[in-house]
Amino acid sequence: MTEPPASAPLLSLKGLSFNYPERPAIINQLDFVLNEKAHIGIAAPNGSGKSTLFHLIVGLLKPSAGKIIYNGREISKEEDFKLLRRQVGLLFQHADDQLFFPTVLEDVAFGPLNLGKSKAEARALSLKVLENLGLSDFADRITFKLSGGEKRLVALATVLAMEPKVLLLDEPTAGLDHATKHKLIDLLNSFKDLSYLMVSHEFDFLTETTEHIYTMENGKILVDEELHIHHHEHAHRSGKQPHRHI
Amino acid sequence: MTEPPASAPLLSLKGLSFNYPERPAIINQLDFVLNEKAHIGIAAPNGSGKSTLFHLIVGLLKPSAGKIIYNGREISKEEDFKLLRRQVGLLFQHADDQLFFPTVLEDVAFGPLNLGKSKAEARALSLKVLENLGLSDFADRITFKLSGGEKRLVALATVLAMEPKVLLLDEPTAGLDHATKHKLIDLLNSFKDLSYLMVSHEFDFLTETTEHIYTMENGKILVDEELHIHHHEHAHRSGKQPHRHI
Amino acid sequence: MHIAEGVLSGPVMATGFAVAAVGVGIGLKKLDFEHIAETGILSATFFVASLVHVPIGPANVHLILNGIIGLLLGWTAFPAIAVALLLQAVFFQFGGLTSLGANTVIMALPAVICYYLFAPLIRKQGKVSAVAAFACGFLAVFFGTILLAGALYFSNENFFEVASIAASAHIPIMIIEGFITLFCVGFLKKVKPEMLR
Amino acid sequence: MIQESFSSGRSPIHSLAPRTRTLAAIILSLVVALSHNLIALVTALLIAVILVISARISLLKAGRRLLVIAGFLLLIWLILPFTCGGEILWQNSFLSISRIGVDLALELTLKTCAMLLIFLTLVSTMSTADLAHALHSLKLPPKLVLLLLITYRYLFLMEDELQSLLKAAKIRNFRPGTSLHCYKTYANLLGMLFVRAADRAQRVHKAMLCRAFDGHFHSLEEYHNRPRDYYFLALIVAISALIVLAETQAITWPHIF
Ligand SMILES: Nc1ncnc2c1ncn2[C@@H]1O[C@H](COP(=O)(O)OP(=O)(O)OP(=O)(O)O)[C@@H](O)[C@H]1O
Ligand SMILES: Nc1ncnc2c1ncn2[C@@H]1O[C@H](COP(=O)(O)OP(=O)(O)OP(=O)(O)O)[C@@H](O)[C@H]1O
Ligand SMILES: [Mg+2]
Ligand SMILES: [Mg+2]
Repeated sequence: MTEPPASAPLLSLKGLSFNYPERPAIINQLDFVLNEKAHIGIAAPNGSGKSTLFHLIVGLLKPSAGKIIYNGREISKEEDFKLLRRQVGLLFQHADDQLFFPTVLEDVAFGPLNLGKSKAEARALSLKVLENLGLSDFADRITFKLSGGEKRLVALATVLAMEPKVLLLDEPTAGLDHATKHKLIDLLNSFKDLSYLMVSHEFDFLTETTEHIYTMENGKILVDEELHIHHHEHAHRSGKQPHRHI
Repeated sequence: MTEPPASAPLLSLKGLSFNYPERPAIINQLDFVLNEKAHIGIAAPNGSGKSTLFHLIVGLLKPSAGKIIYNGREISKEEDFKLLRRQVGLLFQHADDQLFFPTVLEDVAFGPLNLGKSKAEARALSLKVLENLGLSDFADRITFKLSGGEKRLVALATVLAMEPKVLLLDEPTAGLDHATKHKLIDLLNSFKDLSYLMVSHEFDFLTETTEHIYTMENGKILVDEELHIHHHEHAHRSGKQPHRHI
Repeated sequence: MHIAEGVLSGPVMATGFAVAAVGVGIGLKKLDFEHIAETGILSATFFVASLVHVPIGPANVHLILNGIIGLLLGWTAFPAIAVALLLQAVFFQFGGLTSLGANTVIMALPAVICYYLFAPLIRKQGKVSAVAAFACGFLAVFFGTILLAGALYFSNENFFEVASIAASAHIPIMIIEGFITLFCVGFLKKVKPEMLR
Repeated sequence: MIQESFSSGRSPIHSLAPRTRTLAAIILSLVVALSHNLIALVTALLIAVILVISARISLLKAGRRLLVIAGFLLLIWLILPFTCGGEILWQNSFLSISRIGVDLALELTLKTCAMLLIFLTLVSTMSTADLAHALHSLKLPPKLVLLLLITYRYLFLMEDELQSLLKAAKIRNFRPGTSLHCYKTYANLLGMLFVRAADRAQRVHKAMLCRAFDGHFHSLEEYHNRPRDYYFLALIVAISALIVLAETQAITWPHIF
């Protein structure tokens, strides 16, 4: 958990505000900076606006005030967001929302095809991404027959096939068992060159995959109140044998 | 986490087996006993058949072999299960799947009405259950618009309104934040007179709410390999202030 | 409410396909990129919902729900229903390729008609809305039944009795669909009124 | 409940390209639908049975699928022979059986069974994803194909949601019956299903935006016909020609009664 080398800000949010129609502000004057190759965790209560924030960043919702600056450039028009979305990949809270094709390969190739890649290129790229995630066998599987954990990994593949620079991960571990969580931890730790910002309710998972863990309150990310690490109890089967933790 | 006083078996499963059509057995010769006022946790990998087991117990799926014995009586016909379901309440893995009336009060009152209670009785009972869960303000809210945590509590209310003796809780904490989890812990700890069997991937939560934690493997509950408790790291905001754990 | 393969005559089949093609064409034209996902998922939902058995006396009937489809989708009901019917043929052998046109029209045309007749009334309050919702569910099945009987009769005049029996068998379904639509619209108005276009 | 029961087999039919199977099904169905002649229809039914066998579908399973139309055929046989008029085959003081009616009922029975089996062997033997791609390559509007793909993808999810809601009602002691309480419960349950579908649709749409989708559907599939596809289509065309010939050569109805 060491500090990464000081690096350039990649994505900055300045004074971002948002409210759903006829509701109070859910994101309120939020400031935040994500540096290159930084890995940040956010743990905050239900309904504090984490998913909303992610949707704002990639332009799926429009802020009522504030700026989104990516790579030194202010992003405001839909055209800018289209470009941003190629570089900032969002893993949705529910994998089923993100996989909308019957077969895995088709789903993964959908993004590259939309980016103008040829069928052959899109296919090759998708197969490579699946291989990197250890999902080579899945190419021709039917999406809806996958288990929850498998769906999550395939959803990640669809995001990675867009070759993003930044990942936004919305509760990637919810409902996953230990083995799948470990796989995810190993994967995330292999993404050294990507920046990511990740929401999770599970501290243990966040400590293994991020350098800082912040929280959200009153529509802001509290950067100065970093979460601390300490000891507590944990139940484990056959506690005497060697094992890993999440 | 002391042993409860030795008490009578309330629910026993004997040699229970089940497979989905054209699939291998997912529950395989499973034996298990739940005593009166016992609180048992199950932590097992995705797909090991936990939800399937719960559905078998309340007769939503039919076992291919084995017996379900409740209160000393073998339950096999649909009529028996109808009676069993009044006493054994199931909290679904996804609260969304359990709520289908526009408002909270209607939803909670649905069960009592089906049990033949009058409208006035059903209403009074539902309001009381909501009050006990600290949800009095929710009676007229639209269920669909509640947050994930609130939905979970309302789903619990719909189950409690049937006045069950046994609760089956399927991952009640998935996706819930700390505050809501604590609320749930306090609630569960107040159900001294109920038995419950609870699935969760979160050991910390299980240790605070159950007396034994078992796991499932190859379609069986492993009662003899109880999970052990030991220490590991945990991240926490303001670690120096007094706080509780999940 | 569908016609089996092999029953329709050439001209009726052709008319069915022509009308269905126009309807699907208009529907697809109105179906912008914003609503593709919604239409697909609602289409899947209707397919699934129509598998629900509702008891009436000693019997069980399948729901049809084309009144609600119309209210939720308008013209897009045509492509949505065409797709759902093709899938029903694939999975259950209900209908098939040559009757697809006529079957689409039998369900989708009443859906669109009821949308124009009742959508404005349903947005009103109180009794008007309730009566309109019931009528929408009832009449969508009623018009569909008329179309079904017509398709049979014009295929072969000897089908007259078969057509009348099929039509009268749908009368209880009309009443059930009326009530289901009434309550369902009530639900939607409370929970997500913006869904009723 | 919803299952693709026949798509996972291995057989000469399964090894054909989806586009070939779809085209063959369209041609054969149309020809059979427009035939009336007994010999033509018996031929068609024979061809259909041969297709079933070569798709290695057990005759028992195929027969079970025929039950879908059993009710309809029963209705036909209970009504048509007694209501059609014309030449009379047999009569007593209450009933008269007409030749036209019997012929018509027989025609419908042969036709419906043949067409169902043809559809079963040629179309239901592919996954719906393949069918969609076949329709795409047959120049159906891309939007319609995309709609089919999405509908198919979410069918199983929505079915799961529906089943869960039905189970949730069941564990709260709901018993279906002929009552307003029952209809209201079903209506609410379906309403909830629609609302959740719309909600999900919103999120799916957003996910599509995130993957640079702009409404233009590009398929990954590329179809290369192999020789066997051409041979099969040629065979189907020949068979169809035979059926048309039987139909138009005025081989008259050999009256069997
Ligand atoms: N489409 C919407 N319309 C109105 N309110 C909404 C909408 N989506 C979310 N909200 C509300 O906005 C608030 C923030 O929602 P959001 O999904 O961003 O929270 P979250 O922090 O991601 O919570 P969770 O931990 O449950 O995922 C919640 O109170 C939610 O009810
Ligand atoms: N309706 C179904 N038809 C066929 N297979 C099913 C069905 N439901 C579940 N399964 C399969 O049965 C297995 C057990 O499912 P179940 O939902 O009981 O697991 P679980 O232990 O609850 O997992 P999780 O932790 O993900 O909730 C899984 O492999 C699942 O894919
Ligand atoms: Mg969220
Ligand atoms: Mg489960």
